[in-house]
Amino acid sequence: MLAKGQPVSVSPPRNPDEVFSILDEDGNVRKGVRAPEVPDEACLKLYRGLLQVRLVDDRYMKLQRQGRLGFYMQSTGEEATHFGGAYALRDSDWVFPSYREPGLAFWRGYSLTDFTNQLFGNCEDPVKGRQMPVHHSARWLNFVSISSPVGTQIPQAVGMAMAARISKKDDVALVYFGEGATSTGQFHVGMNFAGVFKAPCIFFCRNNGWAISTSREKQTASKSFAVKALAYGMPGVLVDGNDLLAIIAVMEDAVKRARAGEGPTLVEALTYRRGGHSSSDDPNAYRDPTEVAAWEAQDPIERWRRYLVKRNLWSQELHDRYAQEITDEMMAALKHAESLGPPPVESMFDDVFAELPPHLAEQKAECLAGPRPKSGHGGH
Amino acid sequence: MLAKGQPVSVSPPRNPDEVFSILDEDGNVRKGVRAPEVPDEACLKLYRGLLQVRLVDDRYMKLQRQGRLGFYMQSTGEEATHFGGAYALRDSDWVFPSYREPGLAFWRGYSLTDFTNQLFGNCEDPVKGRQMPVHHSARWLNFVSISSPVGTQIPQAVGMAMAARISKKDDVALVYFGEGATSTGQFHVGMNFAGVFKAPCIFFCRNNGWAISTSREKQTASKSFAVKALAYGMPGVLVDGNDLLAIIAVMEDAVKRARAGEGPTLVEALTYRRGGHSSSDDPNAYRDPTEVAAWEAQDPIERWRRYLVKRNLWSQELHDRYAQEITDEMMAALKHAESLGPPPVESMFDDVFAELPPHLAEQKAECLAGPRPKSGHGGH
Amino acid sequence: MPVYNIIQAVNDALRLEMKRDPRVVVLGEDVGKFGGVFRATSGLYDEFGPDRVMDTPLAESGIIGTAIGMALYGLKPVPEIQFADFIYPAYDQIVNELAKFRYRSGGQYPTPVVIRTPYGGGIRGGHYHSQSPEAYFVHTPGLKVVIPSNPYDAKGLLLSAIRGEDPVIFMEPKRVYRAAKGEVPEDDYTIPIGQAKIVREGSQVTLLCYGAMVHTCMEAAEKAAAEGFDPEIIDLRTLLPLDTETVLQSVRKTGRVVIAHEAPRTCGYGAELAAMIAERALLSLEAPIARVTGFDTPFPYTLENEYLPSPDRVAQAIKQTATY
Amino acid sequence: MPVYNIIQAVNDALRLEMKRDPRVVVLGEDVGKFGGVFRATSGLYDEFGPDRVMDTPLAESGIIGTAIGMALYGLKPVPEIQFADFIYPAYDQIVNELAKFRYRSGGQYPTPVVIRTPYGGGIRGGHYHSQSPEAYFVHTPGLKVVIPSNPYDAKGLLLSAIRGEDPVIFMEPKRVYRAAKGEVPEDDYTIPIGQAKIVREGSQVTLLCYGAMVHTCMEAAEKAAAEGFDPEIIDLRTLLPLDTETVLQSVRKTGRVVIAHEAPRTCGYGAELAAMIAERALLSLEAPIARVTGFDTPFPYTLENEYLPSPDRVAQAIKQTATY
Ligand SMILES: Cc1ncc(C[n+]2csc(CCOP(=O)(O)OP(=O)(O)O)c2C)c(N)n1
Ligand SMILES: Cc1ncc(C[n+]2csc(CCOP(=O)(O)OP(=O)(O)O)c2C)c(N)n1
Ligand SMILES: [Mg+2]
Ligand SMILES: [Mg+2]
Repeated sequence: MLAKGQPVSVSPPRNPDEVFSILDEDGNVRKGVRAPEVPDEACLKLYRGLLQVRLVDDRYMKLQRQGRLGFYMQSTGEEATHFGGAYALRDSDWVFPSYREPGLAFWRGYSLTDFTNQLFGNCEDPVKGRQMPVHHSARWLNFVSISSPVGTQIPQAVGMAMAARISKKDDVALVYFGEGATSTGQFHVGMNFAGVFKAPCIFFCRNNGWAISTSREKQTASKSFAVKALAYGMPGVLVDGNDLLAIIAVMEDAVKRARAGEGPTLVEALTYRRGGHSSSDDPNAYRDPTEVAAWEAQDPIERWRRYLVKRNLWSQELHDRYAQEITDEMMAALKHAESLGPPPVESMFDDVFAELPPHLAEQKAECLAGPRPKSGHGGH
Repeated sequence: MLAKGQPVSVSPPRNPDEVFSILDEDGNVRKGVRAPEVPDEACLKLYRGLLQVRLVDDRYMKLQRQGRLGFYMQSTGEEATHFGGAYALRDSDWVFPSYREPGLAFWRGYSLTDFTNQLFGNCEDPVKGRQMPVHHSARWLNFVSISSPVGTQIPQAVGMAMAARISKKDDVALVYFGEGATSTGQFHVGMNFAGVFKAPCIFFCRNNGWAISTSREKQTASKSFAVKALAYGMPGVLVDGNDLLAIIAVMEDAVKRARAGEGPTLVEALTYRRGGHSSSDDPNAYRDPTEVAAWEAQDPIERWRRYLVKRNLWSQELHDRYAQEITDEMMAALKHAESLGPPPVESMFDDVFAELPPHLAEQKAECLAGPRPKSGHGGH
Repeated sequence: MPVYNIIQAVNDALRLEMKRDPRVVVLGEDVGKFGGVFRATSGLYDEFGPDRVMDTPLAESGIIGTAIGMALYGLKPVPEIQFADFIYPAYDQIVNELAKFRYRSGGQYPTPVVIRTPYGGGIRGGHYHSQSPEAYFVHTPGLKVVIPSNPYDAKGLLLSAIRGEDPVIFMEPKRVYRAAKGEVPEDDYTIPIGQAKIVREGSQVTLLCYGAMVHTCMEAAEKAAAEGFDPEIIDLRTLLPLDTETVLQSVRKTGRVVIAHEAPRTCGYGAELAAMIAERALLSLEAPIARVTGFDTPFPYTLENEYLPSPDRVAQAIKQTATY
Repeated sequence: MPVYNIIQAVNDALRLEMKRDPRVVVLGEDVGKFGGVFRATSGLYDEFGPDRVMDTPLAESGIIGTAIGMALYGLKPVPEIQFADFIYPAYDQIVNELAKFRYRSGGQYPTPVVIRTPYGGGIRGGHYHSQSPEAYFVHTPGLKVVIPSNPYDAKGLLLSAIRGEDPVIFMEPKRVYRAAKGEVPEDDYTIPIGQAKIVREGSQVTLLCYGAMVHTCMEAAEKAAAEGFDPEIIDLRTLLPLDTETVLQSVRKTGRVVIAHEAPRTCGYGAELAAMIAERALLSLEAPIARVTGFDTPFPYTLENEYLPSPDRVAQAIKQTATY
């Protein structure tokens, strides 16, 4: 459950064990905090984005249950973390996502068509049916290929940030991971390199309380995850992960510092994984459902909606229009994706190397000539 | 250079960035600190131990230069770290050393004969000529086999400590490593497991300022190494690594807590690697010799000697007797070790598994039957 | 006798051995209350408590590193790596430490750790939930590598592995985790490590396989048999140490060899089998040794059925080799 | 033309390419001011500064992980792993990330990282400074594996590797780092990856080798030649992709094969060579393929000369195979 932090300055140095928050549960800006200035239009775009993630998750999770989709991972309850990070960046910055931030991709312009084709691994899948569902990659958006091994993207993001600095560009890297990932060697090594090389990299830890069935207490004995920043000589900030405005504030600060050459920041966003780990998981086998209910009352979209209401930006009509647009787009994407066949079997041998080496050319010939499964495509 | 810390309580919580010290450079106990009570006899045994490491290092380094020994690593200037850790343990506790703590082995009873035979990899080498010089192993002393890969011993020590707890024994683990090792994934993962499982494990970081040619500043951006403990919910203590009494105090405290089930501690001992990394290294290629000179003035043995003088325990005569005994023992060990041949070639196939499997039996026969080098033994 | 699938057989072996030997402990990600993502440790936490069934932080190098330390102190750890694809963070601990501990300490410090891990494709897992990394471990002196294909063997081999004194990589074919069912005695029995098993006698071609591929090969053999071919199938069960004798006897009889595995071809375990046979039975060979394997690409997602050796591909190799 | 050893040739190639291409950066432990523990990056720090020649913290997974990130952004990183024995902490980054990045992203994200690392025994380094892990990488789709045996090839192959678009494991035979000397053109030249070289023509036995073993095999050939034998020696230079044609042509000519490598035998690269030959040239084979290799034990310290394939052991294999 979210500890009620006192509103304090977002800028470090601050106590990394204290939650920074701007909006209270009713969507009011807490007294004494300076809220970042988010223009009306952006506020609504953010709302639409949050809504899109929620609707897509609901629909595709159902689709998976119906057996029409091989696998799915939802991020219900964590949507604010996607957009708070995405909002603070400019297009030339890079993101290194984990598997639970579709909003990050949507914000940068990833279409529902690409998204859905990837889930189906069909012949228009941007990654050519090579990866499980939810492992997107969109180079044209500086959205780096998602990988299943937990934590590997962390030093990679640091390397990209170092490369930007070396290349005298002021692009920054933003890397996402769950709190479980902080236990990997990769987290440590990436954070340490970033500290030493003052890499313009922001480490975004979605602390959603669970790593599959493993609770946060079994993951580490430290009080917060943000405090781990001290081990690397960088600031750590703990932020209310269901408070989009607070995340934006923290991120804008971190991005500014990174871009100015002042080094990396670790952001911990305290939130909760309301659904199962993935479509293969049954969380009732290991946790108390009342915990979930308590977090439902803290819904990040509802909090943002209340804020927009206070700003006179929200209306039911607008909401319905967004929902309709998203649903239409999604249904069209789905229809399209389901209508497509698998990638051609020849494509299996592409992209191992820049050019097809002789042994793969032979194996490709062997594969094409040999007996082949009646239905190679199991994408649906 | 050693920062002059104020004497403060050894027990956590304390500021992990402040150096704890008991003896000043003249061997006086600083005002306001409670020094641990080390009996006279132990004081002298510790002195003899420090001296032995110094004399052995000097001699064997020369031997290596003469080409009589394949490789050597000295620990000149860091001797106090070996004994401060060793002293606080009882025999049933385990140590997981790195390659730069011979004093730890000597204190627990490792003979100069075993030590020297290991260096020569001869037929009486306790590890059967299997490892490079300085990679000792003495199971009978709960002194675990040294490995070259940096940091791997850290989670192993934690596992041993967990096993002790699981087995309802109150043995503790003490694991040594250099400050360079804190950058490895192993350090992080071991520390994190120890925190979560409250393992009775003490992490002893010898911060000697250098990892081969890499200076401490290039290793991490954190202020101290001790502060890294906070990332794992355990106390971190920074101690003057050339002050044997302070290390003993810190270690006794950490061991007491570990044994009582209160969990792990990270100890950083601030010292300096006065010699090269190893006999293969030339430190003048990368560092300023004046740095070395400054640390020579902080010699841990000299500091301990002055303390013993204050306690009326030290005399030149005693010193000379110790030196003579050690030298005699060493020369005898050396003579013996150099007189011995290599391990028998058959032994190369032992200990891969508990029993020789068929393929190794064949390879052994092949090896014995085949052409063999005239002098298989290059141990000298 | 109860009918178990492989998961149940593994679970049964673990329970039996944990009851028998208090030194046996289990650790890994989600192995505790949840019982593992494949449920192989189901119920053990409730029965043996958190000291012997440990949920760990998310760090494979920590799982294996601490398991080594536990073994040094005298326990018998049986860590689980959730998917073989995620074993690489622990690679240094496995190949540089676990495999060499006894040797490098001159025999002082054995480290009998049995690493259980599900491996292989066929579950629509893409290249991060489908890999078959057995060759990496076979090439590492100091490790035994065991791969059962059915519940009976799984229980008997796992008990042998845990009771042994050596580190074992125990790879479980997740594709047939539930599909491969069979009678499994409730009581204690072991199957010696290092013994292959002829699962189909035949005269014409020797088919070498292990894990899930045994089922593929059986199906292939049926297809080929329907056309009058008569393959012999050997389930290797242990990859290291290999039961060379059983393999060579069959090859001397048939003069023809087909090897099947899911892992990529180049430098896979099939290479060692082929090399060994070409060294020791060259004059018996009447046809080139055929390898039916995964291709030398990362494991794909959509096209996994094209990637995996199918009964048809194996059957084709049988026929081509037999009629060469 | 200057006479260089392998270290100097590597150093020369790095300097040349860093001058030519501002995207090339070097990183690793002690590679900066110190110039690397083997001095292969000597002088580069002074010439190109700390942004392009980076001393890193002690973490191989960080070295490779950040190198991947740099490559994604468009740099051409050439990380050094101080000893091949210490590459395993980076194994996950290498086999799961570097090798699969282009493939898994549908071709969007190539990661042209060239990992340089000294490998092999013969320097009295025991099992942690002597390993030959090439087979692990050859078995990993998505990596090229290159091993030069002499200064001329080292420079030309390293330049090809850096200019290529694929990840390369570039393994340098440290035993002959200084001993193997030869003329090396000062200017720019490349040797294509994937081409073996016949370094001794012969008619009787094909000797396949790479790295330091090329020198051992040359010495063995001299010994055997003195007794009237006539081996052909092929320096493979690239292990993946293998120059199958050059190998097979020679085998078809000689009908006899000896393979030498330092790595342990079982599942080593020799297994793949033997399997490939047995598949494609079985009918040409007049004798069993012989493998002269390191034994299946960890690399020992004192007895390393007993462990390593010696000219005598190779010569014996030549003679036995030739007279089979
Ligand atoms: C190296 C590695 N080990 C294990 C897994 C299996 N696994 C997938 S997700 C996951 C839990 C991750 O938890 P967390 O980092 O908190 O992210 P969340 O799922 O909560 O978003 C595990 C153990 C993996 N993918 N990679
Ligand atoms: C995993 C690994 N990488 C690299 C090396 C090479 N190496 C040996 S010692 C060393 C430096 C260690 O420094 P530190 O941990 O500070 O210990 P110190 O030598 O100062 O006692 C390095 C890089 C190694 N042994 N293992
Ligand atoms: Mg989580
Ligand atoms: Mg050091």
